[in-house]
Amino acid sequence: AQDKIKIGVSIPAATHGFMGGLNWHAAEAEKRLEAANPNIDLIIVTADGPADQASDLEDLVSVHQIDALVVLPFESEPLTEPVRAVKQTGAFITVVDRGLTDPSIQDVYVSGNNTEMGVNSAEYMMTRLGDGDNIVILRGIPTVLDTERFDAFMATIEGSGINVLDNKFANWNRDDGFEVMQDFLARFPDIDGVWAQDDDITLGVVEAIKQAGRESEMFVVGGAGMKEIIKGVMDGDALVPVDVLYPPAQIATAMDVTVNHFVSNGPVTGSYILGSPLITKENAAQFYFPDSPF
Amino acid sequence: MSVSAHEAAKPGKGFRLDLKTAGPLLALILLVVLGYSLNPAFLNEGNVTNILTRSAFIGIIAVGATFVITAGGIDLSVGSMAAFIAGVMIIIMNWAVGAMGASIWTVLLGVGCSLILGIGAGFINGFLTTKAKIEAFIVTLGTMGIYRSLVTYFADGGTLSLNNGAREIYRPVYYDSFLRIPYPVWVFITVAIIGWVLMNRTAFGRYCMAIGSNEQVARYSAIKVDRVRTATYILQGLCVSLATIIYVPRLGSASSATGVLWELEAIAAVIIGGTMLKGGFGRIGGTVIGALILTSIGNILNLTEIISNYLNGAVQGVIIVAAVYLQRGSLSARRKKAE
Amino acid sequence: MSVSAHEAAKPGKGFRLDLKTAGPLLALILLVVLGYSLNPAFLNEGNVTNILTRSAFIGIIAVGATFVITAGGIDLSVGSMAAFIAGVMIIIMNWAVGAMGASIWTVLLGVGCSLILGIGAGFINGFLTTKAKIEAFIVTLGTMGIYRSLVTYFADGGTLSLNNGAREIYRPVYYDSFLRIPYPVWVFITVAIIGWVLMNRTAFGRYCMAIGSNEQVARYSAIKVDRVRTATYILQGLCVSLATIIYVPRLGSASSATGVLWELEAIAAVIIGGTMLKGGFGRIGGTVIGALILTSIGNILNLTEIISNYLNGAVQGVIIVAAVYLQRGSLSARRKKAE
Amino acid sequence: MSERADLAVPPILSAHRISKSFGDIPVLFSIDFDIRPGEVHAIIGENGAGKSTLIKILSGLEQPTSGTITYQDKTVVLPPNGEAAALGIVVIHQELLLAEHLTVADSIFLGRELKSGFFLRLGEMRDQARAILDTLHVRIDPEARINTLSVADKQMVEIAKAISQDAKVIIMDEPTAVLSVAETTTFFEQIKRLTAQGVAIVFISHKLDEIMELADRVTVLRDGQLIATLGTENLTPDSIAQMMVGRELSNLYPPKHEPDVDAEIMLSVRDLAAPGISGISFDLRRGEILGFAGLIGSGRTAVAEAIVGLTRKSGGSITLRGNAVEFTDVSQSVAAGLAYMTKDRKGRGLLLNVGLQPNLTLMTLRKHLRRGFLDGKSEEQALERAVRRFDIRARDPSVPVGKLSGGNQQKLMLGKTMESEPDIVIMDEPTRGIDVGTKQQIYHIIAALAAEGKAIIVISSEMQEVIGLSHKVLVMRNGRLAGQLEGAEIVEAEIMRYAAGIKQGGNDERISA
Ligand SMILES: Nc1ncnc2c1ncn2[C@@H]1O[C@H](COP(=O)(O)OP(=O)(O)OP(=O)(O)O)[C@@H](O)[C@H]1O
Ligand SMILES: Nc1ncnc2c1ncn2[C@@H]1O[C@H](COP(=O)(O)OP(=O)(O)OP(=O)(O)O)[C@@H](O)[C@H]1O
Ligand SMILES: [Mg+2]
Ligand SMILES: [Mg+2]
Repeated sequence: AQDKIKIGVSIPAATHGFMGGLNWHAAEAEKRLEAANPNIDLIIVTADGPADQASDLEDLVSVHQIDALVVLPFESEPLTEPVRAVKQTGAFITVVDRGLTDPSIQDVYVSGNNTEMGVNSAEYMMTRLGDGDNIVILRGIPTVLDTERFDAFMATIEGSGINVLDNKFANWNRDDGFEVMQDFLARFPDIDGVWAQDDDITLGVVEAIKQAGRESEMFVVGGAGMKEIIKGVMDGDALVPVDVLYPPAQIATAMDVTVNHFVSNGPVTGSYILGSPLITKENAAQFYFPDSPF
Repeated sequence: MSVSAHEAAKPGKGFRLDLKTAGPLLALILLVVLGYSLNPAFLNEGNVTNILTRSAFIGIIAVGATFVITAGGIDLSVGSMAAFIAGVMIIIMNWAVGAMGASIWTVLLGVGCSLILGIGAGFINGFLTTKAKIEAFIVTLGTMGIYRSLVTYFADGGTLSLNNGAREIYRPVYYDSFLRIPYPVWVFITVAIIGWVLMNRTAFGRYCMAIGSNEQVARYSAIKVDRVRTATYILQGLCVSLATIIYVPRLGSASSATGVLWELEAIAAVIIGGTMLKGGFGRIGGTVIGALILTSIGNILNLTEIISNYLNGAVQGVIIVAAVYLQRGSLSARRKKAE
Repeated sequence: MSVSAHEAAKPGKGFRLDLKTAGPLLALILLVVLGYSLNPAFLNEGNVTNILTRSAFIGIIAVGATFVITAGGIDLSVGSMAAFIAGVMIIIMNWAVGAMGASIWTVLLGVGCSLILGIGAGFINGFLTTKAKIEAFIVTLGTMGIYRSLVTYFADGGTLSLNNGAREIYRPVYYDSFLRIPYPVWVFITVAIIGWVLMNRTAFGRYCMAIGSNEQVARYSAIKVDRVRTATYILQGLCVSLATIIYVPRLGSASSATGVLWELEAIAAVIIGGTMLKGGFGRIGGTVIGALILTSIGNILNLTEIISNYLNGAVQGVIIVAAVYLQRGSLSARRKKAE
Repeated sequence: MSERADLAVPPILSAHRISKSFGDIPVLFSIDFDIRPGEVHAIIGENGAGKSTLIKILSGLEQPTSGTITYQDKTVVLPPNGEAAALGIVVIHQELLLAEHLTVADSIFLGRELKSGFFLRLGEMRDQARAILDTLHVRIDPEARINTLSVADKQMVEIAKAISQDAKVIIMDEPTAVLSVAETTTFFEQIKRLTAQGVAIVFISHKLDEIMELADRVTVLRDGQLIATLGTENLTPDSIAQMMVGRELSNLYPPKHEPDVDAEIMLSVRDLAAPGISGISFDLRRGEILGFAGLIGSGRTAVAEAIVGLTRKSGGSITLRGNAVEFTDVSQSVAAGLAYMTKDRKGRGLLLNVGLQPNLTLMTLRKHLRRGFLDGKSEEQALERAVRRFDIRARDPSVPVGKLSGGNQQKLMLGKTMESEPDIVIMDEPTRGIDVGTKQQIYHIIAALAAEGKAIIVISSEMQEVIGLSHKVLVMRNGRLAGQLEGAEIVEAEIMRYAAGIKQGGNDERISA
């Protein structure tokens, strides 16, 4: 076992839908890659917060003596130094999704793009709505990536005349999405669109709208690419006509690339931006993974 | 010596006791006034129904928690227990649909399993606390982690979703009403009434208070302390199960995010309602009001824009502390006047 | 009449007490054996150092919590208090760097502010509990929400990061060692020793136990109950502040995710260590071991791949319950034998 | 008492026209009281007369509603919360006031720890504690935790705490209520040593012989009124009792009706062994009152607790009316008609924070169920009955039991035990802290119960009580039966001999020293 190449994978724990999907893809990729490459050992560790993740990185180095690290940082800034410390042991570093403050640490960057996600969502809104139309926004948990999405969205609709009635946190959680939307519906008689930013929230929002019987008044734009939502988009659901991809499978891409660094001859560096394309009825089929839990 | 020196009961005594229960009510009323003044939509029938329905979850669980806390225990596992029960219910119902198609029996099977799981989970907590003599805090911290993990594991990190056919049949349990009051609220009302009767009109309630107030005295008074204590945890499990039964038809899913922090909310509802964390003293009525207060705070924050979103938690904290201060304060002021 | 029929002090008394402190230690030793058997790297110097350094945060906070709990209180706000103090420290240090450049003084200013904030936050908790007579659970639930919100607000929903210049100066506080033992571990050792002395060798410790055991007795013994109780919260605040001072150089940032659930871990460490949640009886030594146990569990889970990541929480829960059962169990077995 | 304090000495502490009300309920009416250095001044009165309230006022724990207090020739407002101890006024509380988790030494020095700088001088406190306990002839480990001590030992710790302080006035509220003769004797030696040093002692007791032995003056309270303050030389126990109760008290103990020799054996214990006791065998017949005597810690309580299933017995057998029984829970023994009344009313007997009614019916709630629900009316009736039968006096019946006078708490506990209508009752210190008048009533109740055909065990440290009530007396020593006395043998000297180990003998057991 000593001569195996060890690759540490450090990701946040599966506390909500998107991270759950990410965890699933990581576990699937581990199985697949370890089966295909007997000399590779992937070690997945999950963290409940930035400090916890920093501890995980220490353990990967001190206990497992990893040769490479795939990391999806909980937060960019606090994890920059701990990842740098791993780098200093000579490990190959692949950063996923949330970039470090010092990009020179990473050998490879695989990313969704929070800003693009906000922009694409806003641009779709602008195709459907115009001056004087009202929307409400349900945000995630107050963290960096939520703020990035939100700021990009707001910057994009700036000047379009679309009126943002209010935004509230729904914690990337169906129940909170349901309750916040109920309250928005009680509060605002005229809502034309909802940006729910995340598919878990979207599911709660949809139930609240159905409960109020106001399906025909508005539409909802979510995000991530949950299979139920994509199925709906494929089937032409009017209430949730599109989705914006934020693929949990990006972790698998990152693991693939990192393993490639060890098994292929060619150099592996640079950035792999997966982007956040708009999923519509037309292209939905290519994003549909019925076996994924997400 | 035959004359007994009894004097007449103090006047105003009953009144004072009433005030003690009235404390949380007062806080709730002030909150309602605040809500209405911030946004008159607060008192729309729809919004009021929403608040009531939402408080049903926490409220039902908190009724159970009132017994546990009154008997001197604590249960931190309720939130993850709810997630776990919801998850298993969904798995079983989905399996049943696969095996024999969706019907009312599928739902009844799910409900039955939920009740068994709730009672079982409560029993485990009770058993570990009373027989293995491990502190309730540790036991339920442990089971909290275990249930949360299990549901994550069953859901493969994702979400367990109820089969659509079963969902259609089950859906009305959450969304439909009787006499314009949604079913969850009926369940809440029923649980609260039964809880109140249990606490105040049966030997069991009296035993809970006795055990929470002095376990030794209870033991010397021929009370089966371990059995009563275990029963409080089972009751808690049953309440969690009931809450889950009305929760699942709402979104038809369960995940690792289901029921997070419900334990804290439930305990907070209990204590806002005037029950003492140290045990010995339980108020079901107060608990119900406590649950309404907590839900209303969240609702009010969603109905107004004047507060930065980031500060929601702070406002919540301030209101909770203020609400409790208010009832204690108004109380001691009255008491002083009475003396 | 001069003969008194008292029996001699029961033999084995002192021994039994020793065992009581030995309980958590036994659990820790078993955990170490488990860790080593899963992966011999567990006992590498580097890994041991990591565990010790990590337990410093929770350990230092838990030492403070031991006093609060011993005196019959509870503090749920420590985690968000840590996040808040870290946030404000960073803001102030960044401002200081802007105003007068990065120097050792910047860091000292931050440290000073941290201490003041910790003491102040502790005082607020203490004041609200003792003077406003609001239950500690509610007060600290409230301040928990408030601090967490404030740090989110200050960070505008993102992360507050320490200026790089200041960070370079401050960094060694976490990363450097003295006699091969990292500074945070030294701080932890110092806090633990001071805590132990305070608890066992000063009147203050006695007062905490007396208050937690029977407030009226304490009052009738001319102990200033409110003052002592407030002091325990201040001590807790101070401990949080110390933990924050060694935390900030680790990641150089603070956000709404900082210190989440530390309160639960701290209380768990205290109770695993043998202190009673109801108060009256505190063991600093046990608390230190409790913190080490908790940190080791997390580390052990990273040592092996045999358990699905989804089940981490379950394994954690099982180990905590088992560890506590073990110490209680081994204890009562011995006791039986002694009789 | 040989030397009487000099009456010419001015009082060190005096109260003038003290009145006290709790809420609108008056408890004391214009009381005058004083105490001189070197004097023992006894306060006597029925339960609830206001004795404890008066001494709380004298020690600053309560403030008077009106009236003044003069201490060392100055009119003072005594500081609250036991801070008066620093001024030299120390109290031994009627209700044991000790923190259960502290050690004996910690408790003795609580609030006035010996320190050098910040640090406690633990060794010194321990040694001093041991020395004080030694002067009281009690062997309690200074490092033992309070919750491991028996009630009597706790009382001795309270006493040790009080006499170890550099006090000018020591106020003792029923310090001997749970002590047996031996402890009382050594305790009185200490009181005499203290008075010789000029310490003023205020002494409350319901044991009139103690008053006669110890006191220089006696103040009598009745229903919160001052009846008289008299020198002891002018008094007899009978006259004191008469002043207290307001009527003539004759024959404290009812006549004994020996049970038939062939009366049914209700309870039979053979070779019982449990923590702290072994080799206990005895029979209890229908209509019999069996006394258990012995020194503190001799194991009488342990026997009772093992019989009713509060502690696991490790050997022996218990037979109830011919049926072997094995109780693991009090509910089982209560259901079988066997009830035990604890001597620890505060820690094990009563819920102090609730009212009379829930306490009274706690053990027998099943009797008050109607269709499964509690029947408040039936509970009220039970309370009314118990109040009448045991003369429980609560000026405010809704007051938490913890605020009742000590004696009335005891009566309530008696009522609670009898609520279960047991065939066999074990009463542990049944008249602890009860005034003579009520004591007489209770003795008559016990005798009447026996005459009715109940079987009764009385565990008591009050020798006279055991002698006056019992048909048969078992004396315990070191966890074993030391001797058995019947009929005319039941005299104080004989009991003492067994209890102290001077004379030995048991049923079939020989005591190994
Ligand atoms: N804090 C209080 N609140 C209300 N009533 C009280 C309080 N303390 C005492 N009482 C009442 O005052 C009366 C006198 O009580 P006190 O304890 O002084 O009696 P006592 O003479 O010491 O009786 P005993 O011999 O039984 O100890 C009782 O009726 C008691 O219920
Ligand atoms: N060796 C022991 N181990 C454990 N518990 C004990 C032991 N000895 C006594 N006890 C418990 O201590 C308490 C005091 O009991 P004990 O029988 O020694 O007192 P007692 O003789 O009744 O004294 P008193 O004269 O005060 O009534 C009881 O609860 C008893 O069960
Ligand atoms: Mg692997
Ligand atoms: Mg009294």
